[in-house]
Amino acid sequence: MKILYFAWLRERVGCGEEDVALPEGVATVGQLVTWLRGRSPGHEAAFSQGRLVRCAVNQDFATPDAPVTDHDEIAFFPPVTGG
Amino acid sequence: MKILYFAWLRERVGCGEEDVALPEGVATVGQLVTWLRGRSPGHEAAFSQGRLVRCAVNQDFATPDAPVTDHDEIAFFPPVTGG
Amino acid sequence: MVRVVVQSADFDIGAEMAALTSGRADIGGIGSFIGTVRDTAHGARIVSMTLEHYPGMTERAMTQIAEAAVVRFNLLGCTLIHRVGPLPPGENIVLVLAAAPHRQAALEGAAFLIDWLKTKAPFWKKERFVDGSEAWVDAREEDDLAATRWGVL
Amino acid sequence: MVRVVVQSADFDIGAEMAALTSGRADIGGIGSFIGTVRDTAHGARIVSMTLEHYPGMTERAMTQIAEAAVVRFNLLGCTLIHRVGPLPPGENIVLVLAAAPHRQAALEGAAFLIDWLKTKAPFWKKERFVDGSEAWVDAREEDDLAATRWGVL
Repeated sequence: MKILYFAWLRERVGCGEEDVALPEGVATVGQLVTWLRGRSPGHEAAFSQGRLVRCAVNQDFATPDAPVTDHDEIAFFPPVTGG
Repeated sequence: MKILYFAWLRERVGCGEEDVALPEGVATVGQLVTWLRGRSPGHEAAFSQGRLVRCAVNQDFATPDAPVTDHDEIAFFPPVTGG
Repeated sequence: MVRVVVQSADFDIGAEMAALTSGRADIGGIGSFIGTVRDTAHGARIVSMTLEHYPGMTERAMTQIAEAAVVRFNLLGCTLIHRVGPLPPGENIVLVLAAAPHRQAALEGAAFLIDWLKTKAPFWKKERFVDGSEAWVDAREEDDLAATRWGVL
Repeated sequence: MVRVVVQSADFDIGAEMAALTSGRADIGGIGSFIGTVRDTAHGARIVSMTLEHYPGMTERAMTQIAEAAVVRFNLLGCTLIHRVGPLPPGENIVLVLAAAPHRQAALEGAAFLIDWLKTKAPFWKKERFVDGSEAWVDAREEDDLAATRWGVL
Protein backbone atom coordinates (compact mmCIF):
# COMPACT_ATOMS: atom_id res chain seq x y z
CA MET A 1 0.00 0.00 0.00
CA LYS A 2 1.06 3.58 -0.64
CA ILE A 3 0.97 5.94 2.35
CA LEU A 4 1.08 9.72 1.89
CA TYR A 5 1.62 12.48 4.45
CA PHE A 6 0.90 16.16 4.02
CA ALA A 7 1.65 19.45 5.81
CA TRP A 8 2.90 19.02 9.41
CA LEU A 9 2.36 15.26 9.31
CA ARG A 10 4.83 15.06 6.43
CA GLU A 11 7.32 17.16 8.41
CA ARG A 12 6.96 15.03 11.55
CA VAL A 13 7.19 11.68 9.76
CA GLY A 14 10.12 13.00 7.74
CA CYS A 15 8.86 11.92 4.34
CA GLY A 16 5.88 12.55 2.11
CA GLU A 17 5.36 9.06 0.79
CA GLU A 18 6.23 5.49 1.74
CA ASP A 19 5.36 2.05 0.42
CA VAL A 20 4.34 -0.46 3.04
CA ALA A 21 3.16 -4.08 2.80
CA LEU A 22 -0.21 -4.43 4.53
CA PRO A 23 0.81 -5.39 8.09
CA GLU A 24 -0.73 -8.47 9.65
CA GLY A 25 -3.84 -7.73 11.66
CA VAL A 26 -4.44 -4.38 9.96
CA ALA A 27 -7.82 -4.14 8.23
CA THR A 28 -8.95 -0.56 8.95
CA VAL A 29 -7.58 2.99 8.91
CA GLY A 30 -7.60 3.03 12.72
CA GLN A 31 -5.58 -0.17 12.95
CA LEU A 32 -3.13 1.17 10.38
CA VAL A 33 -2.59 4.33 12.46
CA THR A 34 -1.85 2.23 15.56
CA TRP A 35 0.67 0.21 13.57
CA LEU A 36 2.27 3.32 12.00
CA ARG A 37 2.82 4.94 15.42
CA GLY A 38 5.24 2.15 16.30
CA ARG A 39 7.20 2.57 13.11
CA SER A 40 9.48 5.46 14.18
CA PRO A 41 9.64 8.35 16.68
CA GLY A 42 8.66 10.62 13.79
CA HIS A 43 5.54 8.60 13.08
CA GLU A 44 4.71 8.58 16.77
CA ALA A 45 5.12 12.37 16.89
CA ALA A 46 2.91 12.77 13.84
CA PHE A 47 0.00 10.78 15.23
CA SER A 48 0.23 11.46 18.97
CA GLN A 49 -0.20 15.20 19.08
CA GLY A 50 -3.75 15.01 20.29
CA ARG A 51 -4.41 17.01 17.16
CA LEU A 52 -6.95 16.13 14.56
CA VAL A 53 -5.64 14.00 11.70
CA ARG A 54 -7.75 13.45 8.61
CA CYS A 55 -7.48 10.43 6.33
CA ALA A 56 -8.30 9.69 2.72
CA VAL A 57 -8.46 6.22 1.18
CA ASN A 58 -7.96 6.26 -2.57
CA GLN A 59 -8.48 10.05 -2.55
CA ASP A 60 -11.83 10.00 -0.74
CA PHE A 61 -12.17 11.19 2.86
CA ALA A 62 -12.33 8.17 5.19
CA THR A 63 -13.11 7.51 8.86
CA PRO A 64 -11.06 5.29 11.24
CA ASP A 65 -13.35 2.30 10.60
CA ALA A 66 -12.84 2.43 6.82
CA PRO A 67 -11.30 -0.78 5.41
CA VAL A 68 -7.80 -0.75 3.93
CA THR A 69 -6.21 -3.23 1.53
CA ASP A 70 -2.74 -3.75 0.14
CA HIS A 71 -3.60 -1.92 -3.09
CA ASP A 72 -4.90 1.28 -1.51
CA GLU A 73 -3.47 4.79 -1.49
CA ILE A 74 -3.86 6.02 2.09
CA ALA A 75 -3.21 9.68 2.93
CA PHE A 76 -2.95 11.40 6.31
CA PHE A 77 -3.15 15.15 6.73
CA PRO A 78 -4.38 17.96 9.03
CA PRO A 79 -7.81 19.57 8.59
CA VAL A 80 -7.65 21.52 5.34
CA THR A 81 -6.93 25.27 5.26
CA GLY A 82 -7.06 26.31 1.60
CA GLY A 83 -9.20 28.93 -0.06
CA MET B 1 -38.78 74.93 -10.61
CA LYS B 2 -37.27 72.31 -12.87
CA ILE B 3 -39.34 69.19 -13.45
CA LEU B 4 -37.77 66.00 -14.87
CA TYR B 5 -39.42 62.85 -16.21
CA PHE B 6 -37.78 59.48 -16.79
CA ALA B 7 -38.59 56.18 -18.52
CA TRP B 8 -42.28 55.74 -19.39
CA LEU B 9 -43.25 58.96 -17.62
CA ARG B 10 -40.98 60.86 -20.00
CA GLU B 11 -42.58 59.08 -22.98
CA ARG B 12 -46.14 59.81 -21.78
CA VAL B 13 -45.50 63.47 -20.93
CA GLY B 14 -43.64 63.87 -24.23
CA CYS B 15 -40.57 65.58 -22.81
CA GLY B 16 -37.84 64.85 -20.29
CA GLU B 17 -37.60 68.26 -18.69
CA GLU B 18 -39.71 71.39 -18.26
CA ASP B 19 -39.38 74.63 -16.34
CA VAL B 20 -42.47 75.66 -14.42
CA ALA B 21 -43.15 78.59 -12.10
CA LEU B 22 -44.38 77.28 -8.74
CA PRO B 23 -48.17 77.26 -9.21
CA GLU B 24 -50.35 78.99 -6.66
CA GLY B 25 -51.55 76.69 -3.89
CA VAL B 26 -48.83 74.10 -4.54
CA ALA B 27 -46.60 73.45 -1.53
CA THR B 28 -46.01 69.67 -1.64
CA VAL B 29 -45.11 66.96 -4.14
CA GLY B 30 -48.67 65.60 -3.96
CA GLN B 31 -50.19 69.00 -4.77
CA LEU B 32 -47.71 69.42 -7.64
CA VAL B 33 -48.79 66.09 -9.13
CA THR B 34 -52.47 67.12 -8.98
CA TRP B 35 -51.60 70.38 -10.75
CA LEU B 36 -49.41 68.62 -13.38
CA ARG B 37 -52.23 66.21 -14.29
CA GLY B 38 -54.26 69.14 -15.58
CA ARG B 39 -51.41 70.44 -17.72
CA SER B 40 -51.91 68.18 -20.79
CA PRO B 41 -53.39 64.85 -21.80
CA GLY B 42 -49.81 63.50 -21.77
CA HIS B 43 -49.31 64.58 -18.18
CA GLU B 44 -52.68 63.10 -17.24
CA ALA B 45 -51.68 59.81 -18.91
CA ALA B 46 -48.35 59.79 -17.09
CA PHE B 47 -49.81 60.20 -13.64
CA SER B 48 -53.16 58.41 -13.96
CA GLN B 49 -52.05 54.93 -14.80
CA GLY B 50 -52.73 53.64 -11.34
CA ARG B 51 -49.06 52.67 -11.52
CA LEU B 52 -46.52 53.56 -8.93
CA VAL B 53 -44.66 56.81 -9.58
CA ARG B 54 -41.60 57.71 -7.52
CA CYS B 55 -40.43 61.24 -6.86
CA ALA B 56 -37.13 62.86 -5.99
CA VAL B 57 -36.73 66.43 -4.75
CA ASN B 58 -33.25 67.82 -5.39
CA GLN B 59 -32.04 64.28 -6.17
CA ASP B 60 -33.26 62.67 -2.94
CA PHE B 61 -36.22 60.31 -2.86
CA ALA B 62 -39.30 62.16 -1.59
CA THR B 63 -42.84 61.26 -0.48
CA PRO B 64 -46.07 63.07 -1.54
CA ASP B 65 -46.03 65.24 1.58
CA ALA B 66 -42.50 66.55 0.90
CA PRO B 67 -42.41 70.35 0.47
CA VAL B 68 -41.51 71.89 -2.89
CA THR B 69 -40.27 75.41 -3.63
CA ASP B 70 -39.67 77.41 -6.78
CA HIS B 71 -35.94 76.59 -6.73
CA ASP B 72 -36.24 72.83 -6.54
CA GLU B 73 -35.41 70.12 -9.06
CA ILE B 74 -38.34 67.71 -8.96
CA ALA B 75 -38.09 64.35 -10.77
CA PHE B 76 -40.80 61.78 -11.46
CA PHE B 77 -40.02 58.23 -12.52
CA PRO B 78 -41.14 54.60 -12.22
CA PRO B 79 -39.71 52.25 -9.57
CA VAL B 80 -36.08 51.67 -10.53
CA THR B 81 -34.98 48.58 -12.47
CA GLY B 82 -31.21 48.83 -12.84
CA GLY B 83 -28.53 46.41 -11.78
CA MET C 1 -11.75 53.75 -1.52
CA VAL C 2 -15.18 54.12 -3.10
CA ARG C 3 -15.25 54.20 -6.89
CA VAL C 4 -18.58 54.93 -8.58
CA VAL C 5 -18.94 55.22 -12.35
CA VAL C 6 -21.81 55.51 -14.83
CA GLN C 7 -20.64 54.98 -18.39
CA SER C 8 -21.78 53.68 -21.77
CA ALA C 9 -18.50 51.86 -22.45
CA ASP C 10 -17.79 48.35 -21.18
CA PHE C 11 -15.65 47.88 -18.07
CA ASP C 12 -12.56 45.70 -17.60
CA ILE C 13 -12.90 43.60 -14.45
CA GLY C 14 -9.18 42.81 -14.39
CA ALA C 15 -8.25 46.49 -14.49
CA GLU C 16 -10.88 47.36 -11.87
CA MET C 17 -9.71 44.56 -9.59
CA ALA C 18 -6.10 45.80 -9.95
CA ALA C 19 -7.12 49.41 -9.23
CA LEU C 20 -8.97 48.29 -6.09
CA THR C 21 -6.21 46.09 -4.70
CA SER C 22 -2.90 47.34 -6.08
CA GLY C 23 -0.21 48.33 -3.60
CA ARG C 24 -2.01 46.94 -0.57
CA ALA C 25 -1.75 43.63 1.29
CA ASP C 26 -4.41 44.08 3.99
CA ILE C 27 -7.13 42.63 1.74
CA GLY C 28 -8.02 38.97 2.26
CA GLY C 29 -10.93 38.69 -0.14
CA ILE C 30 -12.82 40.45 -2.92
CA GLY C 31 -16.46 39.62 -3.53
CA SER C 32 -17.82 40.49 -6.94
CA PHE C 33 -20.95 40.49 -9.04
CA ILE C 34 -21.37 41.16 -12.74
CA GLY C 35 -24.82 41.54 -14.25
CA THR C 36 -25.24 40.79 -17.95
CA VAL C 37 -27.97 41.18 -20.59
CA ARG C 38 -29.91 37.94 -21.10
CA ASP C 39 -31.37 37.20 -24.51
CA THR C 40 -34.83 36.35 -23.21
CA ALA C 41 -37.39 38.11 -21.03
CA HIS C 42 -40.65 36.43 -19.97
CA GLY C 43 -40.01 33.78 -22.60
CA ALA C 44 -39.65 36.27 -25.46
CA ARG C 45 -36.40 36.85 -27.31
CA ILE C 46 -34.91 40.31 -26.87
CA VAL C 47 -32.56 42.01 -29.32
CA SER C 48 -31.37 44.75 -27.00
CA MET C 49 -31.82 46.40 -23.65
CA THR C 50 -31.54 50.15 -23.12
CA LEU C 51 -30.54 51.58 -19.76
CA GLU C 52 -31.71 55.09 -18.87
CA HIS C 53 -30.58 56.96 -15.76
CA TYR C 54 -30.96 60.25 -13.89
CA PRO C 55 -27.61 62.02 -14.32
CA GLY C 56 -26.53 63.51 -11.03
CA MET C 57 -28.94 61.66 -8.77
CA THR C 58 -27.70 58.28 -9.99
CA GLU C 59 -24.06 58.94 -9.08
CA ARG C 60 -25.24 60.45 -5.79
CA ALA C 61 -27.34 57.40 -4.90
CA MET C 62 -24.56 55.00 -5.92
CA THR C 63 -22.07 56.88 -3.74
CA GLN C 64 -24.45 56.74 -0.77
CA ILE C 65 -24.93 53.00 -1.29
CA ALA C 66 -21.18 52.40 -1.60
CA GLU C 67 -20.39 54.47 1.50
CA ALA C 68 -23.09 52.68 3.48
CA ALA C 69 -21.57 49.32 2.46
CA VAL C 70 -18.08 50.39 3.53
CA VAL C 71 -19.32 51.37 7.00
CA ARG C 72 -21.61 48.39 7.43
CA PHE C 73 -19.18 45.65 6.36
CA ASN C 74 -15.90 47.40 7.23
CA LEU C 75 -14.88 47.20 3.57
CA LEU C 76 -11.37 48.24 2.57
CA GLY C 77 -12.78 49.51 -0.71
CA CYS C 78 -15.53 48.99 -3.24
CA THR C 79 -16.28 49.68 -6.89
CA LEU C 80 -19.66 50.21 -8.54
CA ILE C 81 -19.82 50.60 -12.32
CA HIS C 82 -23.11 50.74 -14.17
CA ARG C 83 -23.51 51.06 -17.91
CA VAL C 84 -26.17 53.10 -19.71
CA GLY C 85 -27.45 53.23 -23.28
CA PRO C 86 -28.37 50.36 -25.62
CA LEU C 87 -26.79 46.97 -24.87
CA PRO C 88 -27.19 43.76 -26.92
CA PRO C 89 -27.59 40.36 -25.18
CA GLY C 90 -24.40 39.05 -23.62
CA GLU C 91 -23.09 42.52 -22.74
CA ASN C 92 -22.09 43.53 -19.23
CA ILE C 93 -24.50 45.85 -17.38
CA VAL C 94 -23.09 46.28 -13.90
CA LEU C 95 -19.95 45.53 -11.92
CA VAL C 96 -19.74 45.35 -8.14
CA LEU C 97 -16.48 44.76 -6.24
CA ALA C 98 -16.15 44.65 -2.45
CA ALA C 99 -12.77 44.20 -0.75
CA ALA C 100 -12.42 43.19 2.92
CA PRO C 101 -9.92 41.58 5.29
CA HIS C 102 -11.98 38.34 5.28
CA ARG C 103 -14.27 36.58 2.88
CA GLN C 104 -17.60 36.87 4.65
CA ALA C 105 -17.59 40.68 4.67
CA ALA C 106 -16.43 40.70 1.03
CA LEU C 107 -19.22 38.36 -0.10
CA GLU C 108 -21.92 40.06 1.98
CA GLY C 109 -20.68 43.49 0.90
CA ALA C 110 -21.03 42.52 -2.77
CA ALA C 111 -24.52 41.06 -2.22
CA PHE C 112 -25.63 44.17 -0.31
CA LEU C 113 -24.27 46.49 -3.01
CA ILE C 114 -26.12 44.78 -5.87
CA ASP C 115 -29.36 44.38 -3.87
CA TRP C 116 -29.40 48.06 -2.98
CA LEU C 117 -28.28 49.19 -6.41
CA LYS C 118 -31.23 47.32 -7.92
CA THR C 119 -33.77 49.06 -5.71
CA LYS C 120 -32.30 52.47 -4.81
CA ALA C 121 -30.30 53.75 -7.78
CA PRO C 122 -32.30 55.52 -10.51
CA PHE C 123 -31.81 53.32 -13.58
CA TRP C 124 -34.55 52.02 -15.85
CA LYS C 125 -34.41 49.21 -18.36
CA LYS C 126 -36.29 49.01 -21.62
CA GLU C 127 -36.33 45.79 -23.60
CA ARG C 128 -36.61 45.61 -27.36
CA PHE C 129 -38.03 42.36 -28.75
CA VAL C 130 -37.44 40.60 -32.07
CA ASP C 131 -40.82 41.78 -33.38
CA GLY C 132 -39.71 45.41 -32.92
CA SER C 133 -41.90 46.05 -29.88
CA GLU C 134 -40.44 47.65 -26.78
CA ALA C 135 -41.39 47.49 -23.11
CA TRP C 136 -40.10 49.05 -19.92
CA VAL C 137 -39.07 46.43 -17.39
CA ASP C 138 -41.30 46.34 -14.32
CA ALA C 139 -39.71 46.54 -10.89
CA ARG C 140 -39.60 43.07 -9.39
CA GLU C 141 -41.12 42.53 -5.99
CA GLU C 142 -38.39 40.00 -5.19
CA ASP C 143 -35.77 42.72 -5.71
CA ASP C 144 -37.50 44.85 -3.08
CA LEU C 145 -37.62 41.82 -0.80
CA ALA C 146 -33.94 41.12 -1.36
CA ALA C 147 -33.10 44.70 -0.41
CA THR C 148 -35.29 44.72 2.71
CA ARG C 149 -33.22 41.96 4.31
CA TRP C 150 -30.50 44.59 4.77
CA GLY C 151 -32.90 46.99 6.57
CA VAL C 152 -33.34 50.66 5.73
CA LEU C 153 -30.65 53.10 4.55
CA MET D 1 -19.19 24.04 -17.85
CA VAL D 2 -17.07 23.17 -14.83
CA ARG D 3 -13.46 24.38 -14.95
CA VAL D 4 -11.15 23.28 -12.14
CA VAL D 5 -7.46 24.20 -12.06
CA VAL D 6 -4.60 23.90 -9.57
CA GLN D 7 -1.58 25.94 -10.65
CA SER D 8 1.36 27.89 -9.28
CA ALA D 9 0.96 30.75 -11.78
CA ASP D 10 -1.42 33.65 -11.20
CA PHE D 11 -4.82 33.67 -12.92
CA ASP D 12 -6.39 36.38 -15.06
CA ILE D 13 -9.94 37.09 -13.89
CA GLY D 14 -10.79 38.92 -17.12
CA ALA D 15 -9.74 35.96 -19.25
CA GLU D 16 -11.52 33.48 -16.95
CA MET D 17 -14.70 35.56 -17.02
CA ALA D 18 -14.54 35.69 -20.83
CA ALA D 19 -13.97 31.93 -21.07
CA LEU D 20 -16.97 31.29 -18.82
CA THR D 21 -19.38 33.62 -20.59
CA SER D 22 -18.20 33.99 -24.19
CA GLY D 23 -20.64 33.10 -26.94
CA ARG D 24 -23.64 32.76 -24.66
CA ALA D 25 -26.44 35.14 -23.72
CA ASP D 26 -28.42 33.03 -21.25
CA ILE D 27 -26.34 34.25 -18.29
CA GLY D 28 -27.80 37.06 -16.20
CA GLY D 29 -25.19 37.23 -13.47
CA ILE D 30 -21.76 36.02 -12.42
CA GLY D 31 -20.88 35.88 -8.74
CA SER D 32 -17.20 35.82 -7.89
CA PHE D 33 -14.75 35.58 -5.04
CA ILE D 34 -11.00 36.11 -5.04
CA GLY D 35 -8.95 35.23 -1.98
CA THR D 36 -5.62 37.03 -1.50
CA VAL D 37 -2.61 36.73 0.82
CA ARG D 38 -2.81 39.20 3.73
CA ASP D 39 0.39 40.58 5.19
CA THR D 40 -0.56 39.83 8.79
CA ALA D 41 -1.69 36.76 10.70
CA HIS D 42 -2.70 36.89 14.39
CA GLY D 43 -1.12 40.36 14.57
CA ALA D 44 2.28 39.21 13.23
CA ARG D 45 3.70 40.31 9.91
CA ILE D 46 4.11 37.52 7.35
CA VAL D 47 6.56 37.55 4.47
CA SER D 48 5.03 34.69 2.53
CA MET D 49 2.45 31.96 2.53
CA THR D 50 3.06 28.52 1.02
CA LEU D 51 0.20 26.41 -0.25
CA GLU D 52 0.59 22.62 -0.30
CA HIS D 53 -1.94 20.27 -1.85
CA TYR D 54 -2.64 16.59 -2.52
CA PRO D 55 -2.21 16.17 -6.29
CA GLY D 56 -5.01 14.06 -7.67
CA MET D 57 -7.34 14.20 -4.69
CA THR D 58 -7.40 18.01 -4.75
CA GLU D 59 -8.59 18.22 -8.36
CA ARG D 60 -11.06 15.41 -7.62
CA ALA D 61 -12.51 17.18 -4.56
CA MET D 62 -12.69 20.50 -6.42
CA THR D 63 -14.56 18.86 -9.31
CA GLN D 64 -17.03 17.25 -6.90
CA ILE D 65 -17.62 20.60 -5.19
CA ALA D 66 -18.07 22.38 -8.54
CA GLU D 67 -20.49 19.75 -9.85
CA ALA D 68 -22.49 19.84 -6.61
CA ALA D 69 -22.78 23.63 -6.95
CA VAL D 70 -23.99 23.38 -10.56
CA VAL D 71 -26.76 20.97 -9.57
CA ARG D 72 -27.73 22.77 -6.38
CA PHE D 73 -27.93 26.31 -7.80
CA ASN D 74 -28.69 25.47 -11.44
CA LEU D 75 -25.50 27.19 -12.48
CA LEU D 76 -24.76 27.67 -16.17
CA GLY D 77 -21.08 27.21 -15.41
CA CYS D 78 -18.44 27.70 -12.76
CA THR D 79 -14.69 28.10 -12.45
CA LEU D 80 -12.45 27.14 -9.52
CA ILE D 81 -8.76 28.03 -9.69
CA HIS D 82 -6.46 27.53 -6.70
CA ARG D 83 -2.79 28.40 -6.60
CA VAL D 84 -0.07 26.37 -4.87
CA GLY D 85 3.51 27.07 -3.84
CA PRO D 86 4.98 30.15 -2.12
CA LEU D 87 3.02 33.39 -2.44
CA PRO D 88 4.00 36.82 -1.08
CA PRO D 89 1.40 39.13 0.53
CA GLY D 90 -0.97 40.74 -1.95
CA GLU D 91 -0.91 37.76 -4.32
CA ASN D 92 -4.07 35.97 -5.44
CA ILE D 93 -4.73 32.55 -3.88
CA VAL D 94 -8.08 31.42 -5.20
CA LEU D 95 -10.66 32.37 -7.82
CA VAL D 96 -14.30 31.30 -7.80
CA LEU D 97 -16.76 32.19 -10.57
CA ALA D 98 -20.41 31.10 -10.67
CA ALA D 99 -22.66 31.97 -13.64
CA ALA D 100 -26.46 31.72 -13.46
CA PRO D 101 -29.56 33.13 -15.16
CA HIS D 102 -30.23 35.38 -12.15
CA ARG D 103 -28.15 37.07 -9.49
CA GLN D 104 -29.24 35.20 -6.38
CA ALA D 105 -28.09 31.81 -7.67
CA ALA D 106 -24.84 33.36 -8.93
CA LEU D 107 -24.07 34.98 -5.57
CA GLU D 108 -25.09 31.94 -3.52
CA GLY D 109 -23.22 29.63 -5.87
CA ALA D 110 -20.01 31.62 -5.39
CA ALA D 111 -20.44 31.68 -1.58
CA PHE D 112 -21.11 27.92 -1.51
CA LEU D 113 -18.07 27.18 -3.68
CA ILE D 114 -15.63 29.11 -1.51
CA ASP D 115 -17.14 27.80 1.76
CA TRP D 116 -16.84 24.21 0.59
CA LEU D 117 -13.45 24.70 -0.98
CA LYS D 118 -12.14 25.99 2.35
CA THR D 119 -13.33 22.91 4.26
CA LYS D 120 -13.34 20.04 1.76
CA ALA D 121 -10.48 20.50 -0.68
CA PRO D 122 -7.05 19.23 0.48
CA PHE D 123 -4.91 22.39 0.62
CA TRP D 124 -2.75 23.47 3.55
CA LYS D 125 -1.27 26.89 4.25
CA LYS D 126 2.03 27.57 5.95
CA GLU D 127 2.91 31.10 6.99
CA ARG D 128 6.45 32.45 7.16
CA PHE D 129 6.96 35.39 9.51
CA VAL D 130 9.46 38.26 9.41
CA ASP D 131 11.57 36.63 12.13
CA GLY D 132 12.08 33.57 9.92
CA SER D 133 9.74 31.29 11.87
CA GLU D 134 7.11 29.25 10.09
CA ALA D 135 3.73 27.89 11.18
CA TRP D 136 1.01 25.80 9.59
CA VAL D 137 -2.33 27.60 9.60
CA ASP D 138 -4.90 25.96 11.86
CA ALA D 139 -8.30 25.11 10.43
CA ARG D 140 -10.77 27.72 11.60
CA GLU D 141 -13.90 26.59 13.37
CA GLU D 142 -15.83 29.42 11.69
CA ASP D 143 -14.92 27.96 8.29
CA ASP D 144 -16.48 24.65 9.32
CA LEU D 145 -19.53 26.54 10.56
CA ALA D 146 -19.77 28.48 7.29
CA ALA D 147 -19.71 25.21 5.35
CA THR D 148 -22.31 23.49 7.53
CA ARG D 149 -24.96 26.03 6.56
CA TRP D 150 -25.00 24.37 3.16
CA GLY D 151 -25.59 20.90 4.67
CA VAL D 152 -23.63 17.77 3.79
CA LEU D 153 -22.20 16.82 0.40
